[in-house]
Amino acid sequence: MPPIQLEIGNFSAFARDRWRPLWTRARRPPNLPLMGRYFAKRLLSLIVSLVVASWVIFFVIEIAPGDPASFMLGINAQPDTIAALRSELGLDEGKVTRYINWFTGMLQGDFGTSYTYRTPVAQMVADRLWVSLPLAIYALTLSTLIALPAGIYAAARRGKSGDIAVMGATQLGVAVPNFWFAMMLVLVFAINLRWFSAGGFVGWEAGPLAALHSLTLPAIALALPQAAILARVMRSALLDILGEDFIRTARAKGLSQRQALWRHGLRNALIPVLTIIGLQFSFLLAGAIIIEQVFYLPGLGRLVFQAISARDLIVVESVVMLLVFAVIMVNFLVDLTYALVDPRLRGRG
Amino acid sequence: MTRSLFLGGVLSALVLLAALLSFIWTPYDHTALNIPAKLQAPNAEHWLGTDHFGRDILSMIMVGARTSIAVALVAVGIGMGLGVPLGLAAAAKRGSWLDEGIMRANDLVFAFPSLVIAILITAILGAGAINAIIAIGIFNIPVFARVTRGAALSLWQREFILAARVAGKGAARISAEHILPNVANLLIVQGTIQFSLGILAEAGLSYVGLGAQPPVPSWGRMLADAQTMVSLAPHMALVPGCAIILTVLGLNLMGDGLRDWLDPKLQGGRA
Amino acid sequence: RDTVTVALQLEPPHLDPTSAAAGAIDQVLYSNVFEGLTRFMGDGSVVPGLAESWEISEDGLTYTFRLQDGVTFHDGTSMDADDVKFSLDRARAEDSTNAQKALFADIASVDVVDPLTVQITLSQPNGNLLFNLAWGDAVIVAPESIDTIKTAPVGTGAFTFTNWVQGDRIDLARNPNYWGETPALSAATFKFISDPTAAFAAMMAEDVDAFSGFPAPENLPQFEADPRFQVLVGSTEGETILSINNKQAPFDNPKVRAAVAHAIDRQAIIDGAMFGYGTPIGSHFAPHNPAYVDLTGTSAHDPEKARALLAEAGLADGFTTTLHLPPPSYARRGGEIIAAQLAEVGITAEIINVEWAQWLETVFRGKNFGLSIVSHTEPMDIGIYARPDYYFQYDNAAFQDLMAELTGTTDPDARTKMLQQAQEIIANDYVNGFLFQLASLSVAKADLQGLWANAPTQATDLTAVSWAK
Amino acid sequence: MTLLDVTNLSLSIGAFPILRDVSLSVDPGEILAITGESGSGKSLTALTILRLLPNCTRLSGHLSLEGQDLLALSEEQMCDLRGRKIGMVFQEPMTALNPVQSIGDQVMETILLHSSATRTEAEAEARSLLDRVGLPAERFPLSRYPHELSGGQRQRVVIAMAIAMRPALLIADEPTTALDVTTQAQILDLLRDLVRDYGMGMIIITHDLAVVADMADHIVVMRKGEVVETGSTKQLLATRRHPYTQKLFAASNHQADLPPPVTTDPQSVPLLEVRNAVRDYPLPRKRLFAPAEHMRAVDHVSFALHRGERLGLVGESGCGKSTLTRAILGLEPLQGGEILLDGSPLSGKGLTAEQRRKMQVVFQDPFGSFNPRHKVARLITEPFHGVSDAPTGQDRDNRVAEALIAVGLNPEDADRYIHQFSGGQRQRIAIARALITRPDLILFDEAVSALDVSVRAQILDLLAELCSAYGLSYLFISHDLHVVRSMTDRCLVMQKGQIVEHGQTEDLFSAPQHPYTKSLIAAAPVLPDLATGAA
Ligand SMILES: Nc1ncnc2c1ncn2[C@@H]1O[C@H](COP(=O)(O)OP(=O)(O)OP(=O)(O)O)[C@@H](O)[C@H]1O
Ligand SMILES: Nc1ncnc2c1ncn2[C@@H]1O[C@H](COP(=O)(O)OP(=O)(O)OP(=O)(O)O)[C@@H](O)[C@H]1O
Ligand SMILES: [Mg+2]
Ligand SMILES: [Mg+2]
Repeated sequence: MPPIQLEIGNFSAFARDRWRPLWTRARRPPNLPLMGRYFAKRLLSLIVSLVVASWVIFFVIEIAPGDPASFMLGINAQPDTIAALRSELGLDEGKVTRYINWFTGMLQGDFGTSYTYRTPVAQMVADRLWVSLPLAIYALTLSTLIALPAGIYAAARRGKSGDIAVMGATQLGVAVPNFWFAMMLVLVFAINLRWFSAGGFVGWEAGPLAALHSLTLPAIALALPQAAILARVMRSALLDILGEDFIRTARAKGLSQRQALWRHGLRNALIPVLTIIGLQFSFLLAGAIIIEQVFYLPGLGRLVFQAISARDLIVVESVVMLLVFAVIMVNFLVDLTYALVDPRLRGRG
Repeated sequence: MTRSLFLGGVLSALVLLAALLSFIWTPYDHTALNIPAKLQAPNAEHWLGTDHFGRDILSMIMVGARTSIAVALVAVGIGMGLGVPLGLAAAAKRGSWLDEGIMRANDLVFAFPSLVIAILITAILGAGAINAIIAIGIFNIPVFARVTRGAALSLWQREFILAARVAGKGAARISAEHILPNVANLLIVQGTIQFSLGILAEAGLSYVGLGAQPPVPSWGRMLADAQTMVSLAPHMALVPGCAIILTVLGLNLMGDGLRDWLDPKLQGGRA
Repeated sequence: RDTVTVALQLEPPHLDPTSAAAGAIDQVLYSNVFEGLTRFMGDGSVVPGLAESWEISEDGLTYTFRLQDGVTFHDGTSMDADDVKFSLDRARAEDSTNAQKALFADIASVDVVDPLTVQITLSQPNGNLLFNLAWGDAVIVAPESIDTIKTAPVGTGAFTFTNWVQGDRIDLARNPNYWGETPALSAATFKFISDPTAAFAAMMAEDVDAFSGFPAPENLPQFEADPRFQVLVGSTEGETILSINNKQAPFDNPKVRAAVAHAIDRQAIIDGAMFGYGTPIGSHFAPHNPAYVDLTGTSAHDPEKARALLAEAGLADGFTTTLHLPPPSYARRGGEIIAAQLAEVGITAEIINVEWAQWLETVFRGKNFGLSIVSHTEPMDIGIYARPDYYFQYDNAAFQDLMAELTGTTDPDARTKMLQQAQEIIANDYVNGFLFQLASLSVAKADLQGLWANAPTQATDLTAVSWAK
Repeated sequence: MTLLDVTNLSLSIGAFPILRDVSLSVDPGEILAITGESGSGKSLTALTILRLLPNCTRLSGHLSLEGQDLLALSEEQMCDLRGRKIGMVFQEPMTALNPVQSIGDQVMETILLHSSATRTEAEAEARSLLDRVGLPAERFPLSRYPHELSGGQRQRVVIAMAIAMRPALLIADEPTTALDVTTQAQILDLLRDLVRDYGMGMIIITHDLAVVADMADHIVVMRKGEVVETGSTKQLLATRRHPYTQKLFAASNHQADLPPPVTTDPQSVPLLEVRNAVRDYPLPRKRLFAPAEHMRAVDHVSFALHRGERLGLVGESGCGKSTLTRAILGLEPLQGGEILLDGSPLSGKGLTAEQRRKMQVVFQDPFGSFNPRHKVARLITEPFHGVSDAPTGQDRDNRVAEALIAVGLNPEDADRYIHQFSGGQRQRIAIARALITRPDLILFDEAVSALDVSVRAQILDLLAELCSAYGLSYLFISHDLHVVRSMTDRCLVMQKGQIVEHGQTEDLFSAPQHPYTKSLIAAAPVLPDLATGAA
């Protein structure tokens, strides 16, 4: 059968339904666990995940070859100097003791002291977060602002030239490596046009506008590939929803295609979109390493990168732990927002 | 959408062809340095120009395709090889501690920042193509486990599975005989997508110097080499960049096309 | 304008020059914030610093330093002989974490004669003492500030430390109470840009006024052609060598080492990896040093000879070894070229890219390598060839005796002769493949003046920097 | 004046003609039923009237509502008309409502869209509508969400939405197919009352001729996109001129020619005996540490089935019929009681190969019960798995051919894939799969529920033939009283996991004892006795 482009997708859903046994159709029970239990369970698995993650992180990172002390002291250092530094850094204690110290410290908000920088890790991370977090939020905002309208537009014009153009663009967006894109952005906008500085971060004390300005190119470099993904998700989620029976019901009430999409489609399509936004946020927080490198931003990613090469293990461990924590928390929050969007998850009892 | 399947297929085939051809022929020896001839723009002798060591970029792109394909392919292989059985097992024992354990472990892997871990892995094991494969492969496992489990769960609800159970077949046998062939389409589609992501990941790792090591050419490393020379010799950045984009584009289009073509939702009932 | 933004490639891990090897600390603080008794000048000469003058006893064992009067630390306390004693004793102490403890090895005691006079007694004569005291690792620090020195350094220099945004920049401000000549700049910012592309972009976009130690030589012609910029090319103390594991077979055979040396085409490496910047060397010695002898002929590029030597060593079919490459581009790029050149004579060098931490672990401490490429940036460091446990494991008693004798010699002519002899010994032994002297490459705005072109030590001395009117 | 007039309506989607020269008309206050087999174009006719069609369709003919030419209207004008002049109720109540909007909002939307009512007015109106369709305010406040309602209640909400503007025409496409018989009767009553109260015209689409006969003033019979017969209900039922109509009615009323039951000795060891079977499903805990609760799907069920006997099991959806089947097949453990096959108990670890050989099953879904990747031969020999003396080679092929011939297929069909067969043929293959081990007992779980009436009639005939040929014993599970009545000798009635009544089929249907059985039988629409008019 040749593919037929359908305006209201319910026909194919319809045709599909035919093959579903009549008597199982009526039984699609929500069967969703009750809210309280749901979140208690989520919370418990969140805690277990974090503890397991901390083991994995600590013991995997500790097997990395290389010694922070000899790295700091360079090639002319004498062995006794290195030993002195190792004991000063607390590196001569056993692994398990160090793990316990690290983990209990973290519970109290103390992430330890960086080996190389000799400053509290918590402080360093907090400083870096002032760059990474706004950057992630900025990029996410950009990507959402671009992607959602594009996805909605494409879904509304399914199969028409507008859809094909948007989808073509997203295919390209997905395929472009973001570091390469960043290189090109710098070449065009910083070096040739000189609209933006080539990188660096002026700091928030220079004023929010100046700070945002200096984050713009990196945010764009991060946002566009993400936007491409998000737009695709938005479109396909909407198309799935547009194929649902209740859209047909809405149309039969007298809503136009567009009204049905806005009033009934969007909110239902939001769940997959929220999931992706959550994933992207965590990705942006951690995944900006290369972009931070290209734009020499003092962000978290670069901190880990430097810490890994300096074998500043405690920093690596703490940042990775923080990132894992962030991902798990974001997922948890996304789950919570599901309940806002979808009453089926709210439950009564 | 046979159009995207066609376009994607052609692009992917081209890359594959270039990689295969490079085993028997490249315009120049891709390892031969010719420093006096460095940084030449594309010309009659060197169709895509030369790099900072005077190597022929076309030859490097061809051999680099080999690296990209090999790394991504093996990484997908690892992901499938481990992820699919895990997903099948989880679905077969739905709701059991095994299922719960596998899914939680999946979530955990997902929660780790992949790039940071990839950098760590290469820091621990040393940079190199093999370790890049491991780093990329690890993150493919949960993807395949999840996709397989999701599809398998709905298959386990189908009556033909019930029929097989009535015939007394065990979970392992049913998974192999009935579930696997029916999730194959989905896995092929996901495989193409992971494959393209693998190519991007390899490029990223090589770009930060953690992928394939010289003298094995790699697109990502070519980009890394090119980065300071963009303004001198833009072709050094444009050529590998376009190679990556076209390959990933091709694979994605192919994946999309395949998905439509093999639409799992339309299976089963339709001729 | 009286402020300047200077970019550097590496950010200091912390701000105590006396307890880490990181050259990045000196890059920012040397001479700007911290000063020693003596100091390096841009041309490499050693001149008085906080010590106004000194006397050396006949036997060369006692140095009496007369300190500058009226010097205060940035915290307002005065700098006197007690501080000098404290600083030097701290550096040489048992539990010291000074990365260059060897500099102070011959010091027997440091004594305060009066507030402005310090006497250093040596256990054996050391002709290098004044030179050693000029190092960044020998600067004078304020005892009261030791606890916070890593984040809030307090020195005596022309600039005071004001702010550090980790990962981004360090700010300095003019020290109004400076004992010497007041600097022209009222404030300075050091920005850290490790990525070479970003370095180029930042310079081009005029985000920074100067880049000291510009990491991408390929971009220099563009800056030279651009009237907005000037390019400063000088020399460094970095002898870039292909280090060879002298204890590992087949490199324990001098013929094999010679074959390696003859297989290398230095000019190709300088052109290919450094885009022409760098001076070929034939031994481990800086060409700008008066005692330098050009020995490049000893290991001229001659693949035929290399193959013949290999055949003589019984390795006509070549062999396989490893080539460990640390991150700098001279190593990574040079390594690719050397691997190709070695391949031509039948030696397969498997490239292993490593980070510094790994390099220190496997190559430097583990001595688990065949070949490696490193630039040895310590000034006057030919003495490392006298240390048989040093990572390339060269063990030559004659050379060791020569070095011991050199340390005890203060007569300049005798020293020159001995140094030349030393250069010849290691060149003829083909201890390592001697490649080139690393160039010091800096880019600055065209009207910025007073920057060091050469890099006798790692420093960005801003005291003489100013903007042309 | 006629309310809706459709003349010579033709429709094609892409290159496929779907509707050909369809003509029908509805008067105010009249109920028109459109009936016909699946795929005959009933739904598309309805959607065409609403003009909710795919883009690339070609439409010709005449379509007018209250004299207004619908085909001449723009999309905006159509939007204005839909919901206001024409209301529509769809088949699937579970998915017809937006899950994230409260029912009040969804009913109000129609009102707000088509009138100038304020929100408060609309709210009051929505409230009275819900009251009207039988969802009283105390139990169903406007703030309820669809997932908190049962299928029948949701269907009432959909109806409330459809009649909110008192449309002149109400179209109901299979409004009760997805519902239980008892609920179905209530919904049909409601629709009938509404039509009467508001003087609406209504088109009801259904494949259930009993419903048609019960409800409609006029009937339109469709087949392959064409109207084959139309007329007033009484007249059409009486005459049934067109052969297709005759066939359809004959099939609906089909009485399989079941051989007389084998008389069995009640003292002999029953082929299958179920004693006090209990099956609990754990429910999710309400609170983290609350004691686990259970849903009892099968509650102390006992019965026996003797060799040669044909036993029926009826009951509403969800009463536990399939659960019981699965327990008998050893697919799920029991929490109490035991099941004996030929006197030997089924172990908790599933059946032995021999027990499996003796007992086979045919499932409901002809499309889902085969692995689409295997060929027929492989599919139907699956029951041989683990059987020690399973035939091999030529023997096996012969058995396959034998089974296929027995169900009226060709031996060559063994080499084809399942998608190459129609639904009816698939169900034959499913029966062949059940027959191949020459079992003593076959369980039919809703084995004909998903089939079209005519196909269903064929399958029932096939079963009757097999009974005469092989003396089959089976347990026949269905919600369709008519089918159970015609296919079984003895019957069990199940309600909420319990057997509430059992007896000889004929007795049970003619003189039901238990109130539940009574209500089931009363709710099931029946075709009027057509014997007089039958050709
Ligand atoms: N979107 C579509 N594209 C192509 N063909 C379609 C489409 N929708 C329906 N059809 C075909 O049109 C014909 C009539 O379909 P329709 O849904 O009207 O049947 P029906 O009589 O309502 O059947 P049922 O009783 O199963 O609901 C069928 O053959 C069907 O396959
Ligand atoms: N796996 C399960 N977990 C929890 N409850 C279940 C499960 N399977 C079935 N149930 C519940 O057990 C009850 C009986 O289900 P069963 O499938 O046996 O009904 P049925 O009579 O076959 O209905 P139908 O006619 O719709 O097929 C229903 O309420 C159902 O929701
Ligand atoms: Mg229909
Ligand atoms: Mg059932």
